[in-house]
Amino acid sequence: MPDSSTEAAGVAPLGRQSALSGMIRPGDHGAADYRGPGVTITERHPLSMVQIEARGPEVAVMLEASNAVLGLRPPQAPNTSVGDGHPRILWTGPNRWLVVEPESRDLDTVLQDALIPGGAAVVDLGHGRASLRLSGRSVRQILMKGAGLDWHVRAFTPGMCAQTTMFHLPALIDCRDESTFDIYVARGFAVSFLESVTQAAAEYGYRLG
Amino acid sequence: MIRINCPYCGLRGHDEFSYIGDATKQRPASPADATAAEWHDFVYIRDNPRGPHQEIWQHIQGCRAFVRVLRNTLTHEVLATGLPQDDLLAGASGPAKTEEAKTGEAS
Amino acid sequence: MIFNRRFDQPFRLAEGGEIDRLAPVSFRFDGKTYQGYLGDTLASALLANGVRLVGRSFKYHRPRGIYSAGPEEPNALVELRTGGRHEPNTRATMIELFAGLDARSQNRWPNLLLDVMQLNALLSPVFVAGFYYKTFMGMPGWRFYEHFIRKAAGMGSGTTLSDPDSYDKMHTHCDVLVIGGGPAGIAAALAAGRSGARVMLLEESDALGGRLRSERRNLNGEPAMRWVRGAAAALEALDTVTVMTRTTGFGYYDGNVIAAVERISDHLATPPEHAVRQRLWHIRAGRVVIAAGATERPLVFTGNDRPGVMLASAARTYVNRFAVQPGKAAVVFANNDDCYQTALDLHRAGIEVQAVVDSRPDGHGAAKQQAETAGIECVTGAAVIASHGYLGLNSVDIAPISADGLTVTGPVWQLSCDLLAISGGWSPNVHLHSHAGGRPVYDPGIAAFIPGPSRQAERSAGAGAGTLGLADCLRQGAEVGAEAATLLGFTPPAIEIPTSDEPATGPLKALWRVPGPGKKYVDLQDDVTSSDVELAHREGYISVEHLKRYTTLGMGTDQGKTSNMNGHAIMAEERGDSIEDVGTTMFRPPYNPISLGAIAGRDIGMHFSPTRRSAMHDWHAENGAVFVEAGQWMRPQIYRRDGESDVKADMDRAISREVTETRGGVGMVDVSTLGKIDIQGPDSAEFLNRLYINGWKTLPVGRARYGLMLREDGIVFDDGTTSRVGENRYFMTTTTANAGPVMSHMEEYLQVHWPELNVKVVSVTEQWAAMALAGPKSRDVLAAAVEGLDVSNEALPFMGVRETRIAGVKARVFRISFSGELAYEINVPADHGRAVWERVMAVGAEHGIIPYGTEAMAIMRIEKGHVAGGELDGRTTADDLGLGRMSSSKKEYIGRRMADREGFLDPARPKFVGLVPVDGKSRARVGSVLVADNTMQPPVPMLGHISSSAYLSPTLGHPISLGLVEGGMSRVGETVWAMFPLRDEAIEVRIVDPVFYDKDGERLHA
Amino acid sequence: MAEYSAFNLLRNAISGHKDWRRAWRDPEPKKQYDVIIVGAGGHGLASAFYLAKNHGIRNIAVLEKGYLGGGNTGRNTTIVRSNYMLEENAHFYEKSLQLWEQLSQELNFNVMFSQRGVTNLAHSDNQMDAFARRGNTMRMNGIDAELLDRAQVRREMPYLDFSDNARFPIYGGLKQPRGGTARHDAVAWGLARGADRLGVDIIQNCEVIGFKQKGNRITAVETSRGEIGCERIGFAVAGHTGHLAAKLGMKLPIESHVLQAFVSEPLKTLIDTVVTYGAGHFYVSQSDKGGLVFGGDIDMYNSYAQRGNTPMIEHVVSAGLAMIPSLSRLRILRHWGGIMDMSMDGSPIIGKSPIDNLYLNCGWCYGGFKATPGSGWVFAHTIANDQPHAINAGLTLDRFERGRMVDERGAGPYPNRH
Repeated sequence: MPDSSTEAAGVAPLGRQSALSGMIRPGDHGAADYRGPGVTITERHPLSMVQIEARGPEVAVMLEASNAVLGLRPPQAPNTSVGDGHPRILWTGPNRWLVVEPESRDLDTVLQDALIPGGAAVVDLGHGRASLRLSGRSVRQILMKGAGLDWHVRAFTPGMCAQTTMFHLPALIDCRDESTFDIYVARGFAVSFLESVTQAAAEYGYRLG
Repeated sequence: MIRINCPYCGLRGHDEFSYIGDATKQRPASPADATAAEWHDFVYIRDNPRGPHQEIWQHIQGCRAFVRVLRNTLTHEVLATGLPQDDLLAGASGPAKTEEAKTGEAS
Repeated sequence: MIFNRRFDQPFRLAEGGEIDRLAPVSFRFDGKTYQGYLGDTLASALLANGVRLVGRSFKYHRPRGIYSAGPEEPNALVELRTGGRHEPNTRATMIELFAGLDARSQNRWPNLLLDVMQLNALLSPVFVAGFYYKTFMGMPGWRFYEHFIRKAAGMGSGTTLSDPDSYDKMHTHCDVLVIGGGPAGIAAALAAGRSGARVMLLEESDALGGRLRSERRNLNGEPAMRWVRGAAAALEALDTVTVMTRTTGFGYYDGNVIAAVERISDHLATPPEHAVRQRLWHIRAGRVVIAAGATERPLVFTGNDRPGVMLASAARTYVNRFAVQPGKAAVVFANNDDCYQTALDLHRAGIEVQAVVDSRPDGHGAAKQQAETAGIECVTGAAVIASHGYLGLNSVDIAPISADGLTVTGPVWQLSCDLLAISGGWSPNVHLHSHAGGRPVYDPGIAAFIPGPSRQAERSAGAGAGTLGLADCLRQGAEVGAEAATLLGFTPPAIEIPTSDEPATGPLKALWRVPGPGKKYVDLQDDVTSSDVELAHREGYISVEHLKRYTTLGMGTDQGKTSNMNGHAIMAEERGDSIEDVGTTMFRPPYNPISLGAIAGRDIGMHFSPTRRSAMHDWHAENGAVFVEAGQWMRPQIYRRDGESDVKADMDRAISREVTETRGGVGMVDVSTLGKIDIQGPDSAEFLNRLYINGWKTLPVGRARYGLMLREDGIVFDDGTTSRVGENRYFMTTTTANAGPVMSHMEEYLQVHWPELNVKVVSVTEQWAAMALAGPKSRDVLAAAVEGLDVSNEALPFMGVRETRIAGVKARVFRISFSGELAYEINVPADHGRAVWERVMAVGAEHGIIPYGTEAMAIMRIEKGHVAGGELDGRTTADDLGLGRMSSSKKEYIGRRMADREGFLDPARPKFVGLVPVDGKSRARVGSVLVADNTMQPPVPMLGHISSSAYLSPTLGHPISLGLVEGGMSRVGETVWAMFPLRDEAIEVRIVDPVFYDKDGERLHA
Repeated sequence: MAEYSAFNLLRNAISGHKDWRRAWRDPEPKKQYDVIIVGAGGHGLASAFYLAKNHGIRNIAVLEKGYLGGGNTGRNTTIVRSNYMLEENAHFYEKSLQLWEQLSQELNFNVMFSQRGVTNLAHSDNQMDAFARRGNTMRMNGIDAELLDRAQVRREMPYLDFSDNARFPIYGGLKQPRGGTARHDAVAWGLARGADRLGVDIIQNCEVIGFKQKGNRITAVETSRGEIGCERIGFAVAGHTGHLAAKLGMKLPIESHVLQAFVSEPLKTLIDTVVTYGAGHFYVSQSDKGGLVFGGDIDMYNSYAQRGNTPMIEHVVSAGLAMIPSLSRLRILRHWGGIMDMSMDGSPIIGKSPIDNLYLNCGWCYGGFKATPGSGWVFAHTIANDQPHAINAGLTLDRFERGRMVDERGAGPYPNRH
């Protein structure tokens, strides 16, 4: 919430500028066939992303507190994710999760207030990562080009997420439905990553926007 | 590609990991009391066997966990994995077994 | 038929074959235009046109023709395509014909017919194995002779043009991977595929079928290819099965990972738009069925290399699959039953078969009978002992040989022929099994090595396992495919095995060397003869590895596919040992040569390594920044103003301007690339205390401290400031270069060595955009930018940390300084980075704010005497850098106990100092070596070196340097010489205090 | 035995090469030797050769578990150079380079030592500075070095990527003109023949199984061909030193890692020098047969497997194409791995051991091939005199205890960073 001094100085609060601003050229590119582009690439922005982590006895406390404040319990199984996106919670490491939602509130503060008393660590990563959503019939081919996990429709199903290298960058990949994936990469690499994804997608045709 | 069973993430290619080294080296628990020879041993001396070797890898591109790996250095076969404090030769292994890891490479 | 231009192709049969006669294709070879059909290979099309001479051998430049019909081809190598797509050493037998194909012969001058280098052949008595080891030792030295030898060596030529095509990579997983789409592979894929397992079947050529494409065989009473097409359709119908043609599984690596190359566009003139040329596949398989087939061996006799001599299986391929006569009059020579089938197929194709020469004392069974019934003359107990012809075969000498194959036992007779089809038996392709760690074992029954016990989850089937009969191949393929699925927990249904009409065959009898004088080629490409093998034996190079290396046996582009077995067997005969005892060389990947482009995929050019951009990147670009790479980050080095170019004088002017205007007013630099780590938990202070050499327990909230960390061996690792931002929360910064390593270092100690510490760490480098505001007017600018924060010296003292807002954005302000000026670092969430940067620039405009780059930043830190990359070179200690006083003796920290070793305490260790030219103007370059005397001759004792230099300190008006010198600060005032012999420079420099600027820190604290 | 010469080659050509004799004998092991060298690779053979030639010790056996030259001698990328910065390395490698310059004549065996120059490319100002320091230090030590700017590199190697598409632009390079390549197998064979001619017994297919010790001395070696007595013993087994040392209860500051090497199909001469990429791990030269011989970094984990894995293969090839894009359509013919004994500071260990009559020659990391003659020369000196020569005095086993590491890269006790 902008404080009054800003208003007084006549300065509008600054909006967020994504790492990919100006880089997404809306339209169809590459070799799409009569079915249209094989994949649609959109940027998800602005997002709130907050990492929560606890140790030992703090964990149970944190899970309860998360449930209370988010209405959602962080998933116990490694490499799984829960939630419809408002928020979605992704497992990112032992006793560590990433809470993600479209920016609408100060999620960092909400979680700090709720979880820090129980000993958890809460870290705002909302600006540290860029996120692309890839969807379409060729999306798994693009994952196969970039990363070595088993992307078969039988093997990597909705509700699974994984951290791996994709096009030589660390990436967090979240399967939303059979042909939709959210991918998170470090903000600074976003442009390089988008270039790699679009190159890989060119043979199937891709839609940006 | 060596495929390493991360106790959390399941079977992953070794290119997701960073190799740390000999897992049998214990850092002196009481640094001031350790002799120069003990420090030398910890920092410089390696077991380096031809055959099963306990070593530490970090799943640096994944969950960032440090993983103890028992691997045959002659064949590159991974014989067991666990948490850093596990003694894999004793047959003990980490609490988080691979069964709960659903997203590994293995289908 | 209007399309049938048969008469342009004098050796093309009127009917049959898999070629598309409705699709004639014209192509060029050595500048001449020919015609073939879609479905041809370059080799079959050349043969159809009667072109027999296609290449020259490596050493003697012997005329060579087409020898095989597959990847084992040693002779018919051409340069394919032109310009950036130029590709040497391409096997004509593997090139699918396309319209406009342009190929040239290679390793000849001036042309194929008249190669002057064939004079080498006259000197062949000298050019035996290893001749160069025995000579060229004297003056004028090897480098002189080498020049001429290298001119003659090599095969095709490379290009210096860039490849216009692109490449790609894919990773996939499957349960059962079947490599090889011949009868065994098809059966295996069907058996495994019907179990529901995820199956992949790789086939190197353009279609399934393997040898069945080349043989006149029936399955279930119908032409075998009908069964193949049915099986292909059945596989296609299974949605868990993927069949990939034009795909070679070339390497079997750890973890049951198979690497394969898919040739997507090589059969086309150029790849279609957006398509790639080749794709590298990484296939992680549950189990692998290797059904890679076998390679036919030649026979080793005098003159066995002439154009017209061809593997019998290849001759059958040409007549059956391509409808091409590889000759008009043929002799067939073999040590096994293959010769009769070959003779029959050639006969049916209208080729006059002069004789079948079977080296076995008596021929065997049904096959021979069939041949004789067809009126073909069959001679047993005899051998072809020589061939004749200049640029191609025109006759052969035949003689009876003894039962042991060692001597000629009767009169020689000659037969005219232009085709000699030979077979020495079949060698299973055990390469992949061997890559997987398997050790092939010798099977005397087929006189070849077959796969041994498996070391990974693989099993061979079919000819690749040494199973040579068609019915057996099909049965074994199905069995091994079913077994693979079963082992993975699937339940494969039984599949129907078709019945074959293949006649029973008798055993072969090994014949490794045919008797008779003259050159008998074992390795055709490298011109290794049987006498070279004998010489290697005589000289003691008797292990197969010595033999290979001494004679170059098997070292050609065909990787010894047709030569290794014969060469090793001849060595065994020479040694009097069994073939098992002699063994075979290791098969190393790749199975076939693979393009570098496919292996690199898209990771070339700008994509060799990804780049990283800060949130302010675009602003920098729009404002004249010249970028420089720093650990993948693109950082502004300087900002050019209108009219400035990147010539050195302009760059120097810009650097000086940025320093002067910052020191005189205010400047801002993007420091987003510094590593940033968020540290939380009750044990955070204890953890920092162990990480850094200085103490952390007393640091209050809202304060920053400079810290230095060591490696466990006592050498300086990294430095940076860490701030206490909460009761149990700290914010660490690292150098740009060590951001990743420091993070891993901390995680390692927390997870491996000190799991008892309750500390959570996370990298927040990317979360925060960071900018350093420096200069005497920086406070004024900051005051104008922040909202509701008192930035006075009292309220925000040096090393103070505050949270505030800038234009409504949450920001952290650190009063720290790298430049030596009054300075602040502002961190804001990265998506606000550019806007906040712009805001600060806007409010700073009235104070004359400028952006500055890494060059100006470096000069200011040198003026201030801060250590950085040049000093933190992984060999220096805290003491060396004058930072030893930071270390706390009251606690234990990483590296402490290794830092008191004798070598660390040696007074001769070079230590950190400043240096200025005695003449006040000479520039002592970085990398200069410091010595006491500039007149000594090498080896000169060295005192140290210059680690950083400002070639002109704009602040001091003369060059300054930092360095390490023996004696360190105890030598202040002395002069030494900065030597730069690489540029013939010697500059006398005076040792001074490394802090050139504001020694008392008045500006920092102002 | 016939001298190797052009004249003898011609004479033998006339007689069908029937008169050439074995290049080295195949002797039965004797009961006792003055010196046993374990390992008939380049280093072991060179040690025996110089022990016999320089120190007059002739009763020497070189024991080899397989065939001679079958380890790293036959698995490297054949590069020879002496462009080292640190005192302890510089003089040693320079001595080695000087021995290379006369090796073919000394052995009467052409090892095809080709001084075509070795250039390391630099891709940043910092790298240029580091090269300047190295080059200046070399020059002050009397070793040849030249600092090339971008234009000079371009003149010498126009096939490198000087385009705007280069991810890491070339700033310049450090060249050692006297560096180059040699025919690796020939080095082993020439040394074997040379040592054999001085009476050294080279015993192949003779695996060391254990040791007999008396007090702090080794009295005999137990081998697959029986027990063999010795006065002094030297190990020159590269990646397998730790394995042998373990039989004596010794542990070493060494990790064994696999380093891959690659060769392309043969081509007409394209690259007439040795060049290394400074922004990724890649180095390349062209063999006299025409194959591009190239390599990169180790595979990063302990290994004795003599074979490597795909991630490093792809990295090396990508780096190669980043440096020379026109190689894209060339084909790789073979790749293989050698076992590097990576020491804790990246420099070799050559000198005495804690056991009185045992000498160690190990820890060569990537540097073993070029060190071959120098290593043999100083190891022979060390064994003969029971003390190191001045030029290997800094390369001792105890330097880690003393805090006198010889760390050219400044990477610390992490072998996969050297």
